[in-house]
Amino acid sequence: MKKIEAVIQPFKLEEVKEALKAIGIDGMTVTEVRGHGRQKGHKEVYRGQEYQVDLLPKVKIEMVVPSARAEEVISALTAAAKTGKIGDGKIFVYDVVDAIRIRNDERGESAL
Amino acid sequence: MKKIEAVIQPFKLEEVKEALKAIGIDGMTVTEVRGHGRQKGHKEVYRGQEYQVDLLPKVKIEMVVPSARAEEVISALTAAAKTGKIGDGKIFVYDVVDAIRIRNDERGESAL
Amino acid sequence: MKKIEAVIQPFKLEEVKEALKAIGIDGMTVTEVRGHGRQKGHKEVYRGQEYQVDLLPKVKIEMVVPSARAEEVISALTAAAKTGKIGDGKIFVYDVVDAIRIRNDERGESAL
Amino acid sequence: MKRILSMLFLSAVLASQVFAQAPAPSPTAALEAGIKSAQSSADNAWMLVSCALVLMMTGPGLALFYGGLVRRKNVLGTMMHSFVLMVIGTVLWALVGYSLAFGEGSPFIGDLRYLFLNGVGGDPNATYAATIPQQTFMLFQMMFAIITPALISGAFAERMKFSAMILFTILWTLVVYYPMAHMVWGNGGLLNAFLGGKVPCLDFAGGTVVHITSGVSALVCAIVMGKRKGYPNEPIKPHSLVLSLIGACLLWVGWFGFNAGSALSSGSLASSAFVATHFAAATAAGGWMLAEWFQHGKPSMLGGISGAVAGLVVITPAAGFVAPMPALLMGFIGGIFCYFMVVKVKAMLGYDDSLDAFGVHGAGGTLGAILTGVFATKDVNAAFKDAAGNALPVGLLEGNGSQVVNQIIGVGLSWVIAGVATFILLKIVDAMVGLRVSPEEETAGLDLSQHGEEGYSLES
Amino acid sequence: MKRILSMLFLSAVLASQVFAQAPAPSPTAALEAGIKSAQSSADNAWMLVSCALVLMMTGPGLALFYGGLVRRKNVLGTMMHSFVLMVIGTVLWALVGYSLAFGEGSPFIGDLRYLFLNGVGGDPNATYAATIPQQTFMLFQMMFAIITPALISGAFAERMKFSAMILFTILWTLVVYYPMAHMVWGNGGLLNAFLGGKVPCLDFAGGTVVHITSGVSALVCAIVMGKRKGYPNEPIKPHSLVLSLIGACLLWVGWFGFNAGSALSSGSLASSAFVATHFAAATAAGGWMLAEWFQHGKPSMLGGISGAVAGLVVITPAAGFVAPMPALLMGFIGGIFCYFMVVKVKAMLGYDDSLDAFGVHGAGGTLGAILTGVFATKDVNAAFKDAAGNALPVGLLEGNGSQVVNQIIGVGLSWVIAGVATFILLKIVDAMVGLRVSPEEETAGLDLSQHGEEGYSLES
Amino acid sequence: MKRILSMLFLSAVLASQVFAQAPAPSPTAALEAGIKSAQSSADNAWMLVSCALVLMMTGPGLALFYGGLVRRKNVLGTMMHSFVLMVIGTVLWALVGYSLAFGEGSPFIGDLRYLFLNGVGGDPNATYAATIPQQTFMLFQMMFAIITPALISGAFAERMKFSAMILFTILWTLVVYYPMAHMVWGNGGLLNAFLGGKVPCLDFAGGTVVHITSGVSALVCAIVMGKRKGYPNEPIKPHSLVLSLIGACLLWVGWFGFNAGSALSSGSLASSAFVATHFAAATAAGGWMLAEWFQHGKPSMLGGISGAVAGLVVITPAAGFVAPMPALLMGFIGGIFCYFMVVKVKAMLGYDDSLDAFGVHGAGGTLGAILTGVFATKDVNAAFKDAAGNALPVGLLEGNGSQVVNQIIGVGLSWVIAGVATFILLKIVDAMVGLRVSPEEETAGLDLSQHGEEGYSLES
Ligand SMILES: Nc1ncnc2c1ncn2[C@@H]1O[C@H](COP(=O)(O)OP(=O)(O)O)[C@@H](O)[C@H]1O
Ligand SMILES: Nc1ncnc2c1ncn2[C@@H]1O[C@H](COP(=O)(O)OP(=O)(O)O)[C@@H](O)[C@H]1O
Ligand SMILES: Nc1ncnc2c1ncn2[C@@H]1O[C@H](COP(=O)(O)OP(=O)(O)O)[C@@H](O)[C@H]1O
Repeated sequence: MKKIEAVIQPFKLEEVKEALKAIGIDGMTVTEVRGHGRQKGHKEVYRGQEYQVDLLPKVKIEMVVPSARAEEVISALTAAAKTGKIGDGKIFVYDVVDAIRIRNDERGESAL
Repeated sequence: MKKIEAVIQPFKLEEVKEALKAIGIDGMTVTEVRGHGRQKGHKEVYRGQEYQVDLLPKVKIEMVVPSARAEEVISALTAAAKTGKIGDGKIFVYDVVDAIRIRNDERGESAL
Repeated sequence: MKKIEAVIQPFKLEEVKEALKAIGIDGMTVTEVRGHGRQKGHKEVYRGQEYQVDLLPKVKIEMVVPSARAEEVISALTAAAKTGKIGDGKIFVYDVVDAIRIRNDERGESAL
Repeated sequence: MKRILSMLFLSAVLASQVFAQAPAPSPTAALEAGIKSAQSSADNAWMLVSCALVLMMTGPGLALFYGGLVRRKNVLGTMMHSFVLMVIGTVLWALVGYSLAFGEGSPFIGDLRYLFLNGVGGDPNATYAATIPQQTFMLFQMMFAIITPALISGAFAERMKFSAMILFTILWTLVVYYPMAHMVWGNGGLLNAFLGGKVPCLDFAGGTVVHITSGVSALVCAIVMGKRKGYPNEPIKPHSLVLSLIGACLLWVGWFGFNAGSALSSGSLASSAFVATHFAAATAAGGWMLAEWFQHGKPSMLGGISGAVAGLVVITPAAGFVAPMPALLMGFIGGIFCYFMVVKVKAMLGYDDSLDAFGVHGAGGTLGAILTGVFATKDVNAAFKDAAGNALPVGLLEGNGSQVVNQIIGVGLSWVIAGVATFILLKIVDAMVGLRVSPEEETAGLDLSQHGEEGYSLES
Repeated sequence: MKRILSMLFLSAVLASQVFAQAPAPSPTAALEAGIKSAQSSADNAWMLVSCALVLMMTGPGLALFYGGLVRRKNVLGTMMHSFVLMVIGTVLWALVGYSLAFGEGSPFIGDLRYLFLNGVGGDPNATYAATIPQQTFMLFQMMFAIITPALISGAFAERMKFSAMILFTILWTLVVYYPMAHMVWGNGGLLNAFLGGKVPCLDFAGGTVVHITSGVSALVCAIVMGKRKGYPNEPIKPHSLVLSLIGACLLWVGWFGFNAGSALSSGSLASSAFVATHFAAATAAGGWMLAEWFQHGKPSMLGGISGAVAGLVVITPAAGFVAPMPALLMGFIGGIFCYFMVVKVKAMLGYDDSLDAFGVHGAGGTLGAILTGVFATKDVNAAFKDAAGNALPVGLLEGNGSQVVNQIIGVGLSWVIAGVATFILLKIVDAMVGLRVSPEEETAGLDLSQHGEEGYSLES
Repeated sequence: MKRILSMLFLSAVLASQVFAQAPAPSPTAALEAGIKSAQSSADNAWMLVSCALVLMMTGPGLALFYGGLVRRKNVLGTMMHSFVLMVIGTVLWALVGYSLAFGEGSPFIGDLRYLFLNGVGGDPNATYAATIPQQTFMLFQMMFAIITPALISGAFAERMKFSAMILFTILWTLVVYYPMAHMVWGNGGLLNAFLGGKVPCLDFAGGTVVHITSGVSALVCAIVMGKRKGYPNEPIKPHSLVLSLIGACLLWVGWFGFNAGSALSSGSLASSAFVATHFAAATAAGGWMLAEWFQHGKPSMLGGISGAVAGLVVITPAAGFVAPMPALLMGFIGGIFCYFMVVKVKAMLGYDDSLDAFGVHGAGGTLGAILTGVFATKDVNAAFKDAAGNALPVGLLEGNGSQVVNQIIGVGLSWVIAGVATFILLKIVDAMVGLRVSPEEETAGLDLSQHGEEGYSLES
């Protein structure tokens, strides 16, 4: 099994979710994160005091999928999340040793 | 070392924490996440506009433990988090290459 | 590629960010988390009802870096995040199978 | 309305010309009319403001105070309890409530002369308030009928079905509030100290009618409905003390309308009640915080605002009868007493009064009603007079011990009526629609399960 | 000012002594002066409070009500729309607005006699309010001129450029509000029912002037500006119904100043308007929630507060003309009608009126203006008199069908003026600075893009 | 109280009958009594409202304004500073404060005649306010004594020990506020322009007494206590500008009670002060936002509300002395001046006045006090009269240059007293309990370290 971890633009979450459902992936966990990278942040001013905000709101999506489906997921995800502009985000892939469904102790891919 | 990553029902957090303390695991990191899976969400209506909310509040618990203790942790965790209903959540296991305790640069299992 | 995952004290975030920029690491994802470990929490009292709060606010920083640079990042990170007091936090290192830049489908280290 | 005014003005002008020629008596009458109008407008100005202030106590005041004390998932459900009473309490009052409370009638309940506010217009009802339009008096009293049942909601917060809450509230208002209001304030009411009650019980602004009834009913609700899931093992923390602070401050400010407005005029009695109200709130907040400081080493914001509300409750029945210094003292005692009730007694007895509606309103109201009989003084309010019209002693400290007895009778009666009626009504409602939400709904929270919406959506 | 007072006091004393000796007529005059002063102080007390209450409706009231309904990233930008009007509306009013609205002049617009508030001082302007300083009257009317354009902002929330909003607001106030205010309330205004208007249209507190103008303009804004990015596909949820509840409650409380204050005195007419206002708000909130209950099985907090505002809108033109029971009914009808407009009609027509400024203010204002012609009664307000000074029937139910016609004419005129003018002004502003923020700015939110700040920074 | 009223009514009736027969003089006296009562009720209505409004400025107004500007972890600790003063300020005032401020006595401090409010009852104190109960006057002035020290807290927010804050506040109130209040407003006070002060300094509602004293003390606090950890390198952002906006709007609305209430009556002077207050707030908000717009290309919500408060501060001493147009101007100047002080000067000098209590209140109060001497006019307030009772010129523009000198003397004296006393008091308190929390506590936040609670618990 592989874990697909994608950091995307918040306003792309809906589209990505749809795209994943479309290919039958509906197990996912979403986290509000802040990201820093090439995309430059913005300036905020409070009573004359300027703050350069370089951590921008992003959304992290984690899916554990059978290794066989990884590429398919990645391309669906990339397609849906892409705007072509800096800040689109990244996808990282990790190996997963095991998965357990708490409800019924199922293990491995059948637990996904 | 292994990383045990569990996504559970928020209202189970207390019980799970107790269960883990009971077996001597007290290093953990908790994150508020939203999850999507088999469990169907709920409907919200604002001035007649209906929204199907399919990302539900979950809590993610991450623990890095010595490989030897992984199974023990998993079963304690599963036992405490289980309600038997859809939505109980998942546990994922990953390999950890190394661990460092920032305070004193200790490394490896002794850093946990 | 390696993923460096650090859980640090929130008030150290700025310093750590600077330290990482200093060595040319500017791709990172930050998450607000709560942590439990050796550091003992605090007591809160509401109308006489006492709560022992043992999950303390922490910040998690994730960076995927070329394996070659892992050590360098770790030491910079450790140096910046260290106060020497319990609660400084941990760093965990994981293997990364692949990385994709959504914007242009670049893969591997060049995507970081 | 502009024409009306200009005409009023014209007639005034004409009048004044008339006077010039007219014979002696005539002008006097005209002048008296003018004075009466000015006096009425002055008192009405303050009373309309008081009406607005007391409504502000319920919404947003109480809604925020209670809403901040519950968990995030129940904030709307809790605020809704206050808000929906601004609807229900108003409609009931307009249709039958005012009449049942303030119509003549038996010592226990009013008659139906004011059904649908029939005959309640711009002229004063001299029995109750000789200088303001009866509509203003009706409005002011309505605001009390709205907030009282809302206070109870603190006891069953985070677990009661919305439909059950509405049903219970309607019945409670009819069966408990209207009769109590009539007994204490209605013409010929059993406990009315000014309009021929058998047992003259002093209650300036609602220690018995408002706080004891709601507080005691709250206790019964807490016991009958049982504890919230996870209480007291799992942490159930206020989700926003900031909201509660806003609410508490608005309650404090609004209470000036509640108590000083109960003078039903803007003369010096209103000022005196205003002073007593503010002083008690301040010392009670201080008392509660000091108690915490001694017990836990830290005074808290929650303690401060809880104390302030407790002090306002304690002074409510006494506001128009006591001098400033006794008010300071009553507040201080009240703050410490309610702290003790909420923090120690509740823990001992182990019932789950979610937001301490009993510990603050029931306990504080009882204490206040009794202390009123102790500290009331004729220097502030010559409540009782002898045949010759000389002011008689009012409170215990002035030598009128019997007053304390009368106060205790009033308190006892309120306890019994509120307690018994609430128990029966809860059983009825439970039989009809069920009191509690399902465990799943309770876990999900009232906002989603009862109203299909969320209090906050902070995701960016 | 203390000297002034003590002198006033002295003179009073002296006067009284004088009276002792002086001949008959003299004292009378002095007494009348005293009565006039007391009456004026009484009415002024209520009117100053009303001014404060109506300002409170805009800030924080409306700012919170609207601010809570938008997404987190637009909360400041949305509140700013209300706040900046407390600046713009004030300055415009002081310089030219009061004069254009209330100066004598044509049936359509006032003249410049009060330019820079020239001659607007402590003496009453008997034409409009004979018992209060003209400055108070000016203040009170100014608060209306502030909130009206702020109401429109609900329609273009989350997407309008701040510079464009300011420009549009200034022009709209000059071109739509001042003329409408003059026509309905100004001396000699075309629709003024009391000061020689050709078409006597009854509008007690602004059904046409405030709500129809803002509501209809809102509709035009929504259509001209187009939908928000992602609407209606992506979820666009209120980020904090808690803020909206606070705002709605403050609107409710403030509305007592708005409507009862429109009596321009604190007599029984103010009380009557207060009753009508509160009753309609309550039943409208109830009506909206019941509609939801039937349709979705759950009444919501958002529904309750939306209904309350709708009821307040509907009763605004009628507040000083209708009896309590009709007010209850008007509110109920209004709550259900606006629910239908917001939930069904908007969905059908598919325009994006972000916060339903049209569905509530446009629709509710229109309904209220017409129903005023139906339920107005001489028992509450003898608006029309015959030569002999006998009150004539006012509303349809009293047999004066023509009034409904007049109301409809007033409504129609308001619709046309607001609709046409708004459309033209938007085109002008668009040409000058552009109406909408860029897609990137819209995605980032107005707070960052227009004001360079964030509403909340909750990271610990 | 109901009996009282009905009796009052009865007597009125009887009286009127009497008049019918009685000889000339008798009725006149009775009528004058009636007029006096009506006038008093009218003024008292407005003053009671003003008392409520000014308390609302502190809680929730200032608590929210300041609370929103700090970091999440300090929100309760910051709001507590305002809240606890509603306790401390009240108790001190009741025991000794009113007497020290308004008792006769030396030019510098009052005597103890009103100790424990002895003799402060329903009758007016003609020296200060001839038409309202002295209790009302006492209440109104108390609200000022509560908010003034609360304003200082903006300077030491996020780092002061709670115990130290309480100790300092008590001492400061005794040593700085009561004397200053006596000097400017007390009978025989050194600077009292109306009651025999040597240096007649005009301060209508507290430019010197309230704003300069608190603002200058704030500066000293900021310097003595040192910077917050991480300031100015780490970002220290307001955690909720939404709360600050609510607070600022409530301050704005409450300020009508503060300034217009300082007329101590509801006549035309109150209206005039109301106008000046609102106008200055509006143009100052506009001025500050424009300054931002020029400097950063974006006007901000924080700028708008900061400007509004600055304008309210600037107009405070002038409210009852200046005409509307000068008020517009004063506000605009004030908004830009305070922007400059907060944004430029503070940065230059580098002290850490956390919430700019000095930049707004100290700077604004100083500017306002001086401009009062420039724009004050006899047309609004005939402050000075010659023997023949003819109004003399008041401000510089009317040709009374000496007034500016007097204003400057008053300003200077306030600066010195506040500055010196605050420095000494801080040293004393530091020696007794220590001023600052530990670095660990500062990192954890005041909410947890000082009060053992959290502002928000938003985890679902
Ligand atoms: N090396 C990295 N490790 C972890 N997260 C990263 C890394 N690089 C980028 N990110 C995440 O991806 C987001 C987008 O990256 P950025 O460089 O700004 O745009 P792009 O991916 O288009 O080059 C960042 O905000 C950050 O959250
Ligand atoms: N394949 C997956 N990858 C990541 N997270 C998942 C995956 N499947 C489920 N989850 C997480 O587990 C939660 C519970 O899963 P769900 O299917 O709803 O119930 P159950 O685990 O009982 O079948 C989801 O809300 C989601 O957060
Ligand atoms: N085994 C672990 N797995 C995951 N997170 C951990 C683990 N141990 C510690 N942490 C995280 O690191 C934080 C600091 O750890 P703690 O033991 O309190 O201090 P120290 O690292 O100085 O010993 C914890 O709050 C928790 O978030």
